[in-house]
Amino acid sequence: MPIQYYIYFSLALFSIGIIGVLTRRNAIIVFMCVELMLNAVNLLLVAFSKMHHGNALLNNPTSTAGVEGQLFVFFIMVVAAAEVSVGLAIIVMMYRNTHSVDINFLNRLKN
Amino acid sequence: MDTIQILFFSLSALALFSAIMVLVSKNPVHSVLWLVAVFFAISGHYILLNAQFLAIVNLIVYAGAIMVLFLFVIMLMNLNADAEPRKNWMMKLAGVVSGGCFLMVMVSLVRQATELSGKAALMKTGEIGLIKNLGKALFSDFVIPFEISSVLFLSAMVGAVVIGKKD
Amino acid sequence: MITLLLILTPLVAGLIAFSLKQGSSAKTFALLASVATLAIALVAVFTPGTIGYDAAWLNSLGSRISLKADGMGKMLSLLTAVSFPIIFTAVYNNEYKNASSFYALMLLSQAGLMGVFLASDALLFYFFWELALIPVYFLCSIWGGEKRIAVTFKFFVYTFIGSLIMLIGLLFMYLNTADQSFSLESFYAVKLTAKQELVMFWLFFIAFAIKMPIFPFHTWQPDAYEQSPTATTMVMSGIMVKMGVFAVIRWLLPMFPNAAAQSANLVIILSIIGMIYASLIAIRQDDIKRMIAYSSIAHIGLMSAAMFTNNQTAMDGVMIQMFSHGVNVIGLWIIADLIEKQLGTRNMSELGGLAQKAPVMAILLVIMALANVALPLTNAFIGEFLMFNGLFQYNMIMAAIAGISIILAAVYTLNMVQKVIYGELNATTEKATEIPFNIQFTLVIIVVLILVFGLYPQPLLNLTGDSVSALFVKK
Amino acid sequence: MSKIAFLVPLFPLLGFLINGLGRHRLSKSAVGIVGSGVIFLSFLTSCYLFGYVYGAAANSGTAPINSVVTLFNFIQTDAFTIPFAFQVDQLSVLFLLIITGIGFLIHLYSTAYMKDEAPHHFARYFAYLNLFVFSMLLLIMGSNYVIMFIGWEGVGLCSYLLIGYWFKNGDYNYAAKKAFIMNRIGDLGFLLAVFWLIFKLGTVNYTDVFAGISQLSSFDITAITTLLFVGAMGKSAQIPLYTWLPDAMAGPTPVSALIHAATMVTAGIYMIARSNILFTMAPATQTLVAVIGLATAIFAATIALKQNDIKKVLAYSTVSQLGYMFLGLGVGAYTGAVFHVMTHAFFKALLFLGAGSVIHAMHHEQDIRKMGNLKKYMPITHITFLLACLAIAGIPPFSGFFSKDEILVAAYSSNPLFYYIGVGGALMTAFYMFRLYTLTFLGNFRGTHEQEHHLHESPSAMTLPLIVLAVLSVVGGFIGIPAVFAENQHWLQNFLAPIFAESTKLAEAHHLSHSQEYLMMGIVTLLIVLVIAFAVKSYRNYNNANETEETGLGKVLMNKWYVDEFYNAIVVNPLNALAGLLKNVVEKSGIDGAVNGVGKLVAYGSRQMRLIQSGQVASYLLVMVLSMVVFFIIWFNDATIIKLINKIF
Amino acid sequence: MNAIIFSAILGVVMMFTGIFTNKKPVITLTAIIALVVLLTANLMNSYGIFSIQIDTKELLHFNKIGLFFNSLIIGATLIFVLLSGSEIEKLGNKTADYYALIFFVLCGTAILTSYNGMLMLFLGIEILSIPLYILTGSDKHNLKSNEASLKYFLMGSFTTGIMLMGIALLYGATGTFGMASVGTGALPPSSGVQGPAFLQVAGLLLLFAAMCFKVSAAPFHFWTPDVYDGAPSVFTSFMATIVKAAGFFAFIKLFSANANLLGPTWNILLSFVIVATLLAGNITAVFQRSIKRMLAYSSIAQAGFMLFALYSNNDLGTEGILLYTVAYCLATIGFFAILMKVKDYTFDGFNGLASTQPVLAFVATICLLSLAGIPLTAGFFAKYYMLASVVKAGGPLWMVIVAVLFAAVSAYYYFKVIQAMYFKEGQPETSEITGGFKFGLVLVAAGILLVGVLPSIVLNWFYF
Repeated sequence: MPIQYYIYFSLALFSIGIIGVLTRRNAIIVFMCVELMLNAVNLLLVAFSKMHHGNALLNNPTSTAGVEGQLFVFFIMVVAAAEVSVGLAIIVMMYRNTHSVDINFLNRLKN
Repeated sequence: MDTIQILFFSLSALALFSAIMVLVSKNPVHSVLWLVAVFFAISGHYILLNAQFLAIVNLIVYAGAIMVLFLFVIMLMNLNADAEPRKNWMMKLAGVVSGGCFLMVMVSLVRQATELSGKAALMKTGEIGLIKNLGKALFSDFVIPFEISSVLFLSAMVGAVVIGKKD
Repeated sequence: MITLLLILTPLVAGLIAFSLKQGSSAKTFALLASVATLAIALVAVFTPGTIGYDAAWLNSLGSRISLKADGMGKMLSLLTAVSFPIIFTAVYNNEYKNASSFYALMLLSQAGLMGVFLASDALLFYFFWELALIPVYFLCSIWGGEKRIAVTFKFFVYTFIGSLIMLIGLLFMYLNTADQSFSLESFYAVKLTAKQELVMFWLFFIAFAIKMPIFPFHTWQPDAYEQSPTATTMVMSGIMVKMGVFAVIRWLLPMFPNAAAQSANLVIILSIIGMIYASLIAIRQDDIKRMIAYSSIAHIGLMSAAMFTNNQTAMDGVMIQMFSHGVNVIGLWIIADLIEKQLGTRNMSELGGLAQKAPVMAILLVIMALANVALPLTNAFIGEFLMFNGLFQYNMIMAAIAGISIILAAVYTLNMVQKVIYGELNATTEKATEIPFNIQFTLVIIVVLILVFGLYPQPLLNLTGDSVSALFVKK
Repeated sequence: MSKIAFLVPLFPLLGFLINGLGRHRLSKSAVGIVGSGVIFLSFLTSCYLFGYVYGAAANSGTAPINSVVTLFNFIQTDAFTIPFAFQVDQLSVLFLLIITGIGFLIHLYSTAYMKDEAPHHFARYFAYLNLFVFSMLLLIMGSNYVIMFIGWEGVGLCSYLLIGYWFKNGDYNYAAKKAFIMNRIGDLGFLLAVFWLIFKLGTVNYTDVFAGISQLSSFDITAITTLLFVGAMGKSAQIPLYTWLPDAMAGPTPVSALIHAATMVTAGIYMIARSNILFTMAPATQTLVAVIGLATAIFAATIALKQNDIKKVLAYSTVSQLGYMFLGLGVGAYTGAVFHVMTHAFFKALLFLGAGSVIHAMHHEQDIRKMGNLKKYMPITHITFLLACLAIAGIPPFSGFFSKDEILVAAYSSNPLFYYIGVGGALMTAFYMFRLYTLTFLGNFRGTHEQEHHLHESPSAMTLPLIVLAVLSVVGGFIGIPAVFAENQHWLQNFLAPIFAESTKLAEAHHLSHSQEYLMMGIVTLLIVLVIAFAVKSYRNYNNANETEETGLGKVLMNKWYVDEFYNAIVVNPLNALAGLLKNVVEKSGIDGAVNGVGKLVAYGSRQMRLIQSGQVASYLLVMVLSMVVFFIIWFNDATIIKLINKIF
Repeated sequence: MNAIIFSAILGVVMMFTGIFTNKKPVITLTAIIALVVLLTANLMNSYGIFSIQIDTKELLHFNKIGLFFNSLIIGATLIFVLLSGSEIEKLGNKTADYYALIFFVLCGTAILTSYNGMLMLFLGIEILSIPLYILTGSDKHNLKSNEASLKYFLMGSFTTGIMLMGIALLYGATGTFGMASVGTGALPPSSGVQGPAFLQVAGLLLLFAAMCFKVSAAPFHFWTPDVYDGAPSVFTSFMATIVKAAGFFAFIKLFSANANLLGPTWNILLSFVIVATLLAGNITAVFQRSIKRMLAYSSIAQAGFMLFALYSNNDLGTEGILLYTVAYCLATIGFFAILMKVKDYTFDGFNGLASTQPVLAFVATICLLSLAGIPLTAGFFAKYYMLASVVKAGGPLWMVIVAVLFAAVSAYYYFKVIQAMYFKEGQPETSEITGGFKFGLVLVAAGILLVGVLPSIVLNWFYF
């Protein structure tokens, strides 16, 4: 597959994630959109890793080029998991205090 | 158009559609479910790219663990469609427009990127996505970050306890 | 070593004064310390030749603790050293809350001023420049008048902007020195392109112009003088404004002779506008302090114009005038303070007839007023004569226009004299009494200085002659 | 032995210090003795110097006596040196004599005139007087323009102090201030001339300046002399800077005498006479001097015609007489001008002291309409006053005749028109002086009964100076007998010849034929006598009752041509308005406003900026995303942007 | 490596301390000891006396500057705990956990000072950030704290997404996650020197934006005021100084290697960011009524100055950022320590502090003077080096002048506090102040002054 396709696709997903973050007001959905962005990045990384791997293979059949890209994805997932646990804890804490997860209500702090 | 292409486009279409549905669904539970659909589609992509390990992990960690956690929280809070407050059209429009701008700029950029011409992702073949290879790399070259991510988890754990625990 | 002592004595004394519990002992201590400084300054003045001190400081930066007292430096440290005992004596009767802090800050500002006048290292100079400012800021803000906070802050921000802009200039110069050093000589030796020189000139000049102050950077000054406690006002107008003048002569002119020559016309025109402008405003001032403040702006305007005429006589005049103006204006402030303390007003229209109640003060005030209008045989005449002479040789028309300020000076000064000491007594001035002895003493010293240097200015001219000729030999 | 010259100003200075510092301790008589005594000592020293100069002059022939006594270097710079030095020569000793001599008489007179003052004020008064004389002596004796300038400003200061002597009175203070400031305007001119000299010649010493005159271009000379003349205008009360002098009447009367007769106003004459060579080489300035002098002579005379204050009349008369002196200077009759200074010093001092005597007797009533018939009560005053009037009117053989005649004759040879106008002025002088005389001493007494009851002749300390001055007024003219009467008998001219030698050489001499001169003298004298007779007749039976409101020109004259009002309208008020504008508008709203505006702008910006901080996560993120988009746009259009940046900075 | 290992282990130790004891002072004491151990370990590492050597496969690279900087950070944390430890104790009963999180943050900073590739950068930043989300929200019943925490978390994770996208694009363009992926060949299209590397540029810009967010540079600074304001003061102090400094170090390290290859557009972009940061920080700070919020804005403003080091990218800049870190950390930690003792955080709350608490007022003044960059304080040399580095790098003079003018504006709000303390009347309420605390403050002030007079003591140490 031409790499551009993957890039376009990932960017599209990424942008949808951004749009979601910008438009939704439910903190959980916003957070989900962030996860969407991360997944777009993951896919892109895998695609690139395969691209570099493919290029490297042309010169050196035993090349493992591109493995770091996939490992990076792995670490992203690790981090995402950690973030989710903390993030959901924060959202729950917020909900306990305000009984709302609307981020537009978060405006005690301003100016 | 060969099978891979068909699969690629249909998976992409599914992913994009599901992603948009994540945004537009009023009910948070639906959003979660659409997101799971996205993850499945992406896992499909991984399989296409022969990144089997990641495909599995994606399903287990994301679609399985994380999304369940989300769902769990949403259900805990008993959020439903009515919980979503009144819309702010201006804000939404601005969000869509700026997100669109971002996409447009990036896409036009990639279109100009002549260095990418002729480059392609290796489909179906390639060993690096296999568990064996990844594991080898992970425990040799990437052992430091692997160990260090334990600190991350530790802090997340402590954090979840500190924040989540009622006192 | 003497130069170092000149700075250290007030500095250490200031730090000690902070710790003194009783205000009265701080007062005495400060007076003694300032007298000690005066003694050191006298030693310095009578030591022939340029004296200095040099020690390592920031080697990696190329900055040293390097002090140098040539004629001008000696003269200004003498002015500083003379002024402080006078000021302390004059305010001896005043009760300040937290007196020990007050006197400590005063001494610190003296240390800063001394440092400015003696530093021959640009970074050190900059340090002292600020060190002189900060204590004064606190002095004015804590012990000042009603509107003190806003006014002093304006003063502070104004000068702070100036010094920051100067800092850029210092940096640029430093990075262009051959040996990456802050020393005066290295700075003099920097070679810049014409455009760079011009930009640097203005960076430095703005800082100094704010300090002096030159029209149109002067608006902090009347407010600050009005609101500050008078002791501080004396320091500000008597000595601090000389920092700007001094800095121009010590740093600006030798560093950027070409740019100075190029910009001389503009600077001189600004100065002259300022002179006339300030004089006219002084005519309409009813507040005695503000009047003195504007009069001071006019006088400084002449100095700044004279500095840029590139004329040796004018520079001699500036030297003399720095000293004279410092002494004279302190005298005027002492009287202004006294009147305000005694009668509770500074409005000239509410005063009158003080000559009947306080004849000694009246006489002394008249003499100082005469010095303010630069009457011959007062010290100010010598300076103004030489400066106008230089200005005349630079440009006759400008000199003639600037000369109008001589007339205007007579107008506002005599107005002041008339309104304050002449005329009939009124309800306000009825309760006036003769000035206390310590103030008489200080004023008499000032008057003696006025007259002695008015009749025989040669010692001062000889003292500063080397600085002036060095300035012109260099060119 | 001119080394003792420094004593001349030193004595008055000592007197000033003793009286000034000891004013609370010394008794009045001590003060009087010290005050007058020091002047007398000065006078004696001056006499000695005069003798010395006279003797030396006799030995050296026509060469100037150049005896410069340097005390120390006043200002010494690399560019020039200004010595504190005195010059003793014919011109200065002559003035010394006038100043110390008449000054002494005035001091003496003051001891009686001011005896009602409190002791310390009395001492203050004498201190000022001494200082005045000191300043004037410095002015005269200085051997360079800067020392002259010291005295020049010094007399300005002393006039300020003395005019405002009664400092409780606001009007007096105003007058004092006015005198000082108007003088300062002139001083500025003087100062600029000094700078010009330094600029071109690098020296201000008379000898060096006159020697180096060839290095000056004619423009330089014209400019320098014009500027010097501006200085003289201020000091010697010429148009347009004369208005301070009449107002200076606010001071005690002896002070007026001192200012008008011996000191201060003659400074301008002295200065021009001293710089005669410069003026001679600047014909344009000379014409200016002559025209201004003449105009002042006439102008002031017209005003004097209608004044009712005894001192005001005398004051305008002084302005007018000074005009004559400048006319003399302008037409090159330097000796004549100096001569007139001298004779004028005699009779004007006499007139003022006489007036003082009258005022003293009248208990500070100065309005001549309320006097009359004083000759009955004050015979000595009357006689001496009459003699002075005759002298000033120019009746031969009184002193005024000789000096004025000399000037007028010189004016005629320069330009007959000057002569005719000058004669017109002389006639007016005769008229107003005798109007004054008549109203004061003749007719009926028009004051209150109480005043009449107290009328008395003044004490001898006052009358003695009157008598001395009267004698001088009568005979003083004989030191300058014109050539028409006796060839080469003009003692003064011969004495001063060395001073004016250069000028005389340069100026082409016009000589009138003797017959023509006799004719002119005769006609003028006749006319003056007629005018006097007319004046006496007109005012002999003056009565307050039949006084009518002045109209037309009379009113204008009474109001002094509205010059003060005119000055107020074109200089003082606009300046005040400008100052007010600057203070209240430009400074407050303009410059300070701009400074504060920056502060306000920051505060305003702060208020607006913090609104961006809306607290909404979505909007924060929106800005971030948009910024990234902008980053991309900047990066990929960098060429355009760089060009733009370069254009701006 | 010492620092990373020790901080991780000591973090766990702190967790367990909470299990063994409930006495908060003991916990704090343990933390102090642990910090001293950590500092010693790091110092030993930098002097090569006792350093654990692990083959990091070039993922981490330890150099002198990094180790030295890490020491500074740990030292600052030590001072922070010494001065403000008592404040941490006041926050709930999870003191030990907070300290544990602080140690994890230090682990993150240790990684950030030694990372040698995108992976470790990413992990470092996450290890740094996640504990901070928690610390921000640690005042659980305070809605402001909750809000700050959630805002910080949402924006932080969004930025993580942006950053990852940037890294991904860089990886796509260069095929590596190493430091070389930044810069090489990333010349702007106009330069014409090398073929356009669009992907790399795109990645770079996204990474740049993400890093700007972390150091709160405009226009990515919006989180800063809200989060700093909402977070418990004691952690604001921690975040604003230690964490931020580490972020800066990482930022500069990231872009300094190849920044000179980036060309003029890079400079323009950077100067815009700098000016915008100075503007946003300084101008907005002027109007604040709460000192804490003012400090948040001022920290943005300070970041603007620190960005100069990025711009100049020379020796002076590196020295400057070290000095700036020292000066800024000392002053801010000191001032926050005082702020926390005062009940009312508004300017009026400080009225008359000089008369009731002269020592506090004096030290606060020194801190504020240092923040404003007045000579004789450390802050002067910090700003001095920054300006000097830019001038030396030939940066545009207008930018320097703008910076200087904003420094003058900053004097306005800093001096407002001084004015309140010294020139206004009032009876500020303060919590109990111990002699030890005062002593610590005085030491901080002395340190500020000492560095202000002799900055070489810091720099010489840096050069050994």
